[in-house]
Amino acid sequence: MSGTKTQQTMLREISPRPMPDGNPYLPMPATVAEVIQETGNIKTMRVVLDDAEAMRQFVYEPGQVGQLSVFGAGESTFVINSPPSQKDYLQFSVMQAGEVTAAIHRLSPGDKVGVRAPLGNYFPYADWKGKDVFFVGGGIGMAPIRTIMLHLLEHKDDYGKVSLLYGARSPRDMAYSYELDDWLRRPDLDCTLCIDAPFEGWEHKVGLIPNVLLELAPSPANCVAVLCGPPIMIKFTVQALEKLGFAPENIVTTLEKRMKCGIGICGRCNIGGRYVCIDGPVFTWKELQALPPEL
Amino acid sequence: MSMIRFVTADGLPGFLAHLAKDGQRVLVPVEKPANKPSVVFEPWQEGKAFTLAKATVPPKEAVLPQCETLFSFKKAKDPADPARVSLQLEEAPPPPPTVVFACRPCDARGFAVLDRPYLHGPFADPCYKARREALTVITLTCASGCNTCFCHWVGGGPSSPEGSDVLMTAIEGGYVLQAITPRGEACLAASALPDGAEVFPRAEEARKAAWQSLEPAPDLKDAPQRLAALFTDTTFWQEQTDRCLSCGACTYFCPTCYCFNITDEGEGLSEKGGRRLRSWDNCMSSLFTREASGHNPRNAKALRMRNRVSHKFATYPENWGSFSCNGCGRCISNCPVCLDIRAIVLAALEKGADA
Amino acid sequence: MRIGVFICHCGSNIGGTVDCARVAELSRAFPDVVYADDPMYTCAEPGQAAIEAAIHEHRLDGVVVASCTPRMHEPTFRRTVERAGLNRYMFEMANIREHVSWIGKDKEANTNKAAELVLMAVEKLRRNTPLTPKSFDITKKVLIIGGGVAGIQAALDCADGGVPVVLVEREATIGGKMAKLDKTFPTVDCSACILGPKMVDVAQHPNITLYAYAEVEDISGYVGNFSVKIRKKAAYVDWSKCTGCGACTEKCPARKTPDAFNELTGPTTAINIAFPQAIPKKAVINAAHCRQLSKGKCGVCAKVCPTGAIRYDMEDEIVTEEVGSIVAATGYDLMDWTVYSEYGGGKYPDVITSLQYERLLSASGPTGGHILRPSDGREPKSVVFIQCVGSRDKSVGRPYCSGFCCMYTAKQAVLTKDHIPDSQSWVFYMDIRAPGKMYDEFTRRAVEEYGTEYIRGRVSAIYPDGKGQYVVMGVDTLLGQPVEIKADLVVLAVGIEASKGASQLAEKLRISYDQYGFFMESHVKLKPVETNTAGVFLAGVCQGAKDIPASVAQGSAAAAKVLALFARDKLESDPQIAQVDMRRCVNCGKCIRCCPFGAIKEVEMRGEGKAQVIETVCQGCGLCTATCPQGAIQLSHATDNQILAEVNALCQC
Amino acid sequence: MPVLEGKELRIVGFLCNWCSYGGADTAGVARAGQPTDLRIIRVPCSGRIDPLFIVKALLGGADGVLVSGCHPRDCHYAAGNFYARRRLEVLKQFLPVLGIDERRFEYTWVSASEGQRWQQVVTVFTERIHQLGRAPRFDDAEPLLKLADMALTSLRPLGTGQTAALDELKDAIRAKLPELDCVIGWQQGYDAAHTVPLFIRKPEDVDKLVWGPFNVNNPAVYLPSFKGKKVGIVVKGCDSRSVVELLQENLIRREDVTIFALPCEGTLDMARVNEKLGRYQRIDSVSLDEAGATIVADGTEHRFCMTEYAQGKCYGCTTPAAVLADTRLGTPTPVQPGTVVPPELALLDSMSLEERMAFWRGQMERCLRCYACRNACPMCVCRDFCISDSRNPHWMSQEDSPREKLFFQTIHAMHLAGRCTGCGECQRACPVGIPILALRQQIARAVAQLFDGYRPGLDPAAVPPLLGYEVEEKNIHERDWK
Repeated sequence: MSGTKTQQTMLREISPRPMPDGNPYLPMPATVAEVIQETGNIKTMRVVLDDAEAMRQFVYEPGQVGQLSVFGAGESTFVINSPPSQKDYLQFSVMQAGEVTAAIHRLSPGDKVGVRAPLGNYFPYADWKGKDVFFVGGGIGMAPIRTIMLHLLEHKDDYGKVSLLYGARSPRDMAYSYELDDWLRRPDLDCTLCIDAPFEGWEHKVGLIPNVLLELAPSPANCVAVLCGPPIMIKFTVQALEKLGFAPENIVTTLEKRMKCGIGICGRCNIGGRYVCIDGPVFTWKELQALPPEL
Repeated sequence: MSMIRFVTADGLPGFLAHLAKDGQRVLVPVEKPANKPSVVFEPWQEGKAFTLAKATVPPKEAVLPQCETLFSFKKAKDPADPARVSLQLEEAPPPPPTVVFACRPCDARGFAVLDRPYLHGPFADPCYKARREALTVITLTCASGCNTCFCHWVGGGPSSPEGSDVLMTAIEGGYVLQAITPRGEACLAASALPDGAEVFPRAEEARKAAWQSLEPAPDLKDAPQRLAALFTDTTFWQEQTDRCLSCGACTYFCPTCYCFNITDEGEGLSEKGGRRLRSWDNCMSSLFTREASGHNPRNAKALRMRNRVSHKFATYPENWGSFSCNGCGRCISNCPVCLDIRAIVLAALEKGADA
Repeated sequence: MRIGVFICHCGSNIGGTVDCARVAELSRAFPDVVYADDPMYTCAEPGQAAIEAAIHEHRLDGVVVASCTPRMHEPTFRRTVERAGLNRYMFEMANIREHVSWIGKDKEANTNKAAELVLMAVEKLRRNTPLTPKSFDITKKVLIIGGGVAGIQAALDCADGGVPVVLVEREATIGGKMAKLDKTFPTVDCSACILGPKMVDVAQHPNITLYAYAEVEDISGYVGNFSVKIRKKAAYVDWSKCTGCGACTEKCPARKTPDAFNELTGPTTAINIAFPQAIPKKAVINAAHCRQLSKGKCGVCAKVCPTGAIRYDMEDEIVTEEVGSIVAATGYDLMDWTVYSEYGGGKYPDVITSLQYERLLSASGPTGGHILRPSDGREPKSVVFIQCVGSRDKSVGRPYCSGFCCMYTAKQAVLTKDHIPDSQSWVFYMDIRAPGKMYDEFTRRAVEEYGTEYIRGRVSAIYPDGKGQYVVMGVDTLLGQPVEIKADLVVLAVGIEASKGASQLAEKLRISYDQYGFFMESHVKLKPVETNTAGVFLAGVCQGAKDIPASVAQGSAAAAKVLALFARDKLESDPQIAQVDMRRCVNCGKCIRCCPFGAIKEVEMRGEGKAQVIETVCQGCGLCTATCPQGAIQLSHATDNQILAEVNALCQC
Repeated sequence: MPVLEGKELRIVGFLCNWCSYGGADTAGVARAGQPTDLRIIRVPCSGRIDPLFIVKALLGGADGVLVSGCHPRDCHYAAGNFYARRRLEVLKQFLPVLGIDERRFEYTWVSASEGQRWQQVVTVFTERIHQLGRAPRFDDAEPLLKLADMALTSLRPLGTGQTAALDELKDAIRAKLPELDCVIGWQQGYDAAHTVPLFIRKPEDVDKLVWGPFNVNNPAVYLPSFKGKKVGIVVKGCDSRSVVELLQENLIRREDVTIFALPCEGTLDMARVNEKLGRYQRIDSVSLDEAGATIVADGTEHRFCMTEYAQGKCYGCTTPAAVLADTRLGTPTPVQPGTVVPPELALLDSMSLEERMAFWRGQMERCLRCYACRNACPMCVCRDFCISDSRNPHWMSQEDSPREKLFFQTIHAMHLAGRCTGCGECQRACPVGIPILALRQQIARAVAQLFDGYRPGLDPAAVPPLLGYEVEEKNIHERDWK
């Protein structure tokens, strides 16, 4: 087994991958343009790259992530949840959990940040052409769904029926609340909202996402289910989808792991031999079934 | 035949002085006096005592320092409008050309293990690359094995050339230096050392003797599959890690462990600026994978050991076609509880054979 | 963050020795500072308005004011930033007046120092988080510990204010020291006549629950919600049946029982009612001297009691009361004067304390109000009063003045002359302290109208002359001459000390006490009634020497504090308290062990023990934060990271 | 910000809000002139001051640190300053072992009314710091490496435990095993000259149990991880002190732990044993006699006399028998009265302050921050939540500077104050042989001196000195500010 020759790597090739100056650790300086308080502990940051040219040239695919730096506090990984057609800014929705996210929450418009993006793979939407797509977003998991959903709706002609089931603990925990009316009204989207427990004035569904999903009972025929949310929601929603007859290869989800380098080296986001930062974050349920059970 | 040179034992300081000229950093093994003496690589200077003993700490730091600045950041405020802050990022200066002198074949193979993810993955690591490209490795072949090392189990050996630019073998009266790579040739060519082709057979004899002194090695080719099969056997991993203390001795003394952490220090407003640091990290620590939410996919030491052993003997080979353990044995000899990775791999093989 | 910095000139107070404009200029370079100015008077209305305007204009989310001490204006500026919509805890101060401009003359050094203090404040503020006080219900009931005149006054005022009162008195009757006094200065009116009605009011007030012959066993909880365990000591008499008729005391054969109420000036019976006006007027058996209880044979009282109230098998009983506030009014005791061997060390029967003398003067005392020498029952013709016995005397560890002895000594001299017109009194004094209303006039009367001889000097020795009199030797320091007086009776104005058990009670109350056991007020001048434990107030001598009017005044003051506290339906807790990061806590219990307030408890969380701060009990001292090895418990607004940031602002070599 | 060159030195003050900060205010109101060097950090109570803030400042370039709180008994929080007094005094006695002049740190009590006293304190302290001059910087020290003298006389005869009742012990364990989840002991390691912890779960595991001078590991380190389970543990005397300490801190429950003890006759200093054995391929034989061990490796015989090769801690050991045990077999050898200054501590004692700083500068260079010291320590109970690698609180960076590494050792030592039983596992575990035990030993010595000879790990019911206080401290005295 010895020998200096590297064997053909099994790591998946990712494109596009523009990196400033070739140093993947060096963030692009950027400025916070807008801060939106989504919920009690979620803020959305709209960030503009300082280099106007870089901003114009910046391309990414829905589902790809970025490392957002607060210099002095560190960086953390978030999905770019604006659709790729949005050229004015990059949008990240950040739930406060640790030190870096706390620092991000302290940012105001005008503050300097850094962005390393795009990183990771993306939703294989090319494979979905001509199919129905059923999105399921739970809590902050709505962020990646938002980008791919908006992207698909921009190219609606290529796809069949597009549906969204968006659930949160309560109406107060629902991010993008200002967009929901639009989503509910859109003729090209079948949008269902749900919350875990009854809430005064709530006119939509009440119940846990997997249960509401079973109630909606989307047909698995020629349909791809895309779900993002906390691990426990993923677990039960996948069970529900399987019950509805969705095949593992037609269930697509995103994984979150603690990440540092974002480029497949630092060694903490692996599941077996796969690295979520470069092989993910998007996986089909079939791919995940082939990996060691270490979520 | 490759370039061969000979140096007498007395001639080594002169050779080091030659290497160190033009500001090249020459890392040599130096013994640190203590009740438990240790050998670490330090820059050589004229007159500095060095040893040819196997180092306690591998020379990994030559390419992957314990802590390095990935880049520094400076913020400047506009005196007219203090709300306006400009940001400047500065990459680390290029590393000095470096020679690692008298590391062992296992150490040198460590560089080869690091090269794969750092240079040949989807992203090349620029900091590593710069250091690696400026590195010359002069390796002292081993005359024998030791109680904790097992290089020949994992594809190496006492005179394995992998990762080395020059192989150096002790013979009576001095050392035979054999260039392995063009960089090694250039290094030897530039030296004033006499040709050693004549004594090279004696070096070959010594190497052969060293090989012959080793105990027979078990066959580890089934290790990747066996370990993968044991992934869900938590009892197995618990039993193997009962005595583990979850410290980082095994990983920090390993020439092939390469995980790291990235943290920021400083605000960037002072003269010193702020720095984004890359520092060694330890997969045996619970913190390594603990998420901000508190969720931790490897919240038990058994799971962390499973990841470490699997990485070395299953998943790294799956990605790169070679074990990432070089059998240097430092994880065993430096472990406060002598946890023995050999025993874990053998137990996995045995358990798999039973099944 | 967007921080605004205001460097106050304070007229020339700061501006005179600090270049404020320069400090503002330097501040603009500090992290997150987006605005800096140097107003002339920041605390004045225009100054505050400027802060509010800047918050709006520059979208500030934190403010640093560098001016005087935060102990002065921190609350002011917190209100200012709150008016502008910020959380009041997003504010820090740098003290550049008391700590800089007023103590240093070097303008360059001062300016540099001021800038560094601002930097430290900025670094701390950057790590502040908005805090919101929590509100909680209160139990509108007050515990008053001690039934002396201060406690009585506090109890009556609270009760009249509509607050239920629990009054706990250690002795069998309320009244305290004042009940033992014959007359009071400077009016020489009868003590019992003015106190008695108040005591009756206590007994009859529907809002007052009196626990006499009881002690506070344990206190837990916090302001608004204290839980108090009270030990009702066994009286061996069922008070619900006892009518106070006194039949038992008449028949009790144990007639040599020491009489504590009479300061041991005469004997009493083992079953006893302290004095005729006692409240409650109930009998108590002194177990040590009761023949039935100590020897098992007698039982006379049980036989004679018309209501069958005697209960030899009675045991102490613990009752629990829930209260929202506590007033400590535990008074004082006399120090042990027998350490003065020059005064006989207690060997001479006719060398007595002033309180004993009060009992001799009192009509309800053992002599029926006639002054008779304890040794032979003779009327004394020459009486020597010695002041400052155990006051202002470092040699016995009593450096403080007991406050009221000068006055009662004058009163006793006056009364002596009233009782025995042909008597002569002498008073040895150090200084006459008579600062109260009509006080100095009163002492003058003692001298001028009653012929009391005042001798400035200390007594060096007292010894019996063998002929029934005592030789009192001293020095008149004004004349510089030795003095020798033959006295029939010597009365010592013995200094006071905190009442027995005061320090133990302080620990139960979690309040501070000084080295003499007197309870510490929150501020010597401005918070003389409050303690550092919220909801606990002080009244009377337990806080320090004071006379009856002052004790009554403080009793009323404490009541006012209680009523003010209870005027609200809910209390807000200070949010600057410790918080546990449950993820980091390993339940080692070190914080629980050292918390001075018992504010941390162990709770179970997902099967693991964890520490939890009781928000309303935590006082925010931060001892737990300094104790927790893993930094799991952090004091809001003085977190490790905040203090480290301040240290790092200074020490980054 | 940098200090005013030539004018000022860097002096940091920590003042409690209620008394001393007010005292400083009072001084200001009275226009009581003071030197300008001091920068005051306001804290609620002197009890809030973690001594590590002071070390952080001193290692970070402070030339002096002054702490002031309410006078004893006057604490706004009733007792905060009583705790502070003990902790700060321990720190004061600890600083010199790092090479820091203890005069650079002072603590005192000033009330809100004592403006004059405050002026006096600041003036005197600032003068003192100016006399001492700029503090030597740790980073500037020239590394110095020195060896401790290991020629020591033991307080008791050292041996190899040849007569120990191992078989009876095994019987006892077998008998008790059905009630226990596991019993922790020792077994042979990768060769006969090394033992490792053994976890007995099945009766056949009992046969693996060994006893003798190779049993260096302290098995108590594993006990907290078994919390809630019934577990047995075989202990040496020193190990039992760790068990007692864990009991005292409520980290294990007495009813959950079954302690098996044999009298210990000493253990080998494996660092020196391995050093003498050198590089070898195989152990041919290990034979033990009463006086020591004979090891034949690759055909070469090596002799290790216990009197010469015991662990440093064994020479001064006074607890060869377990302090607490459920099953106790055999009689320990009697211990002579006396004390042995541990070798590394003795070495530091013999050095000047400058040399000590240089010594640590030299030693810490090779630290890799593997934290074997911490994880091998049975009293390091924070486990996965050590402040050395947290950002909140952010005590340490990930930098690999010797200063940062020494600061970690200071954290460890301070956190062990009044808790360290001196088992020496920290130093034994260190792969690069840094003599870090000396720091813990200095703390232990200070604690013993200050608190009536208190030694941790002897009494499960004792109140650890730093979690208690006396209103009048017998051995801590207020300093004079004249």
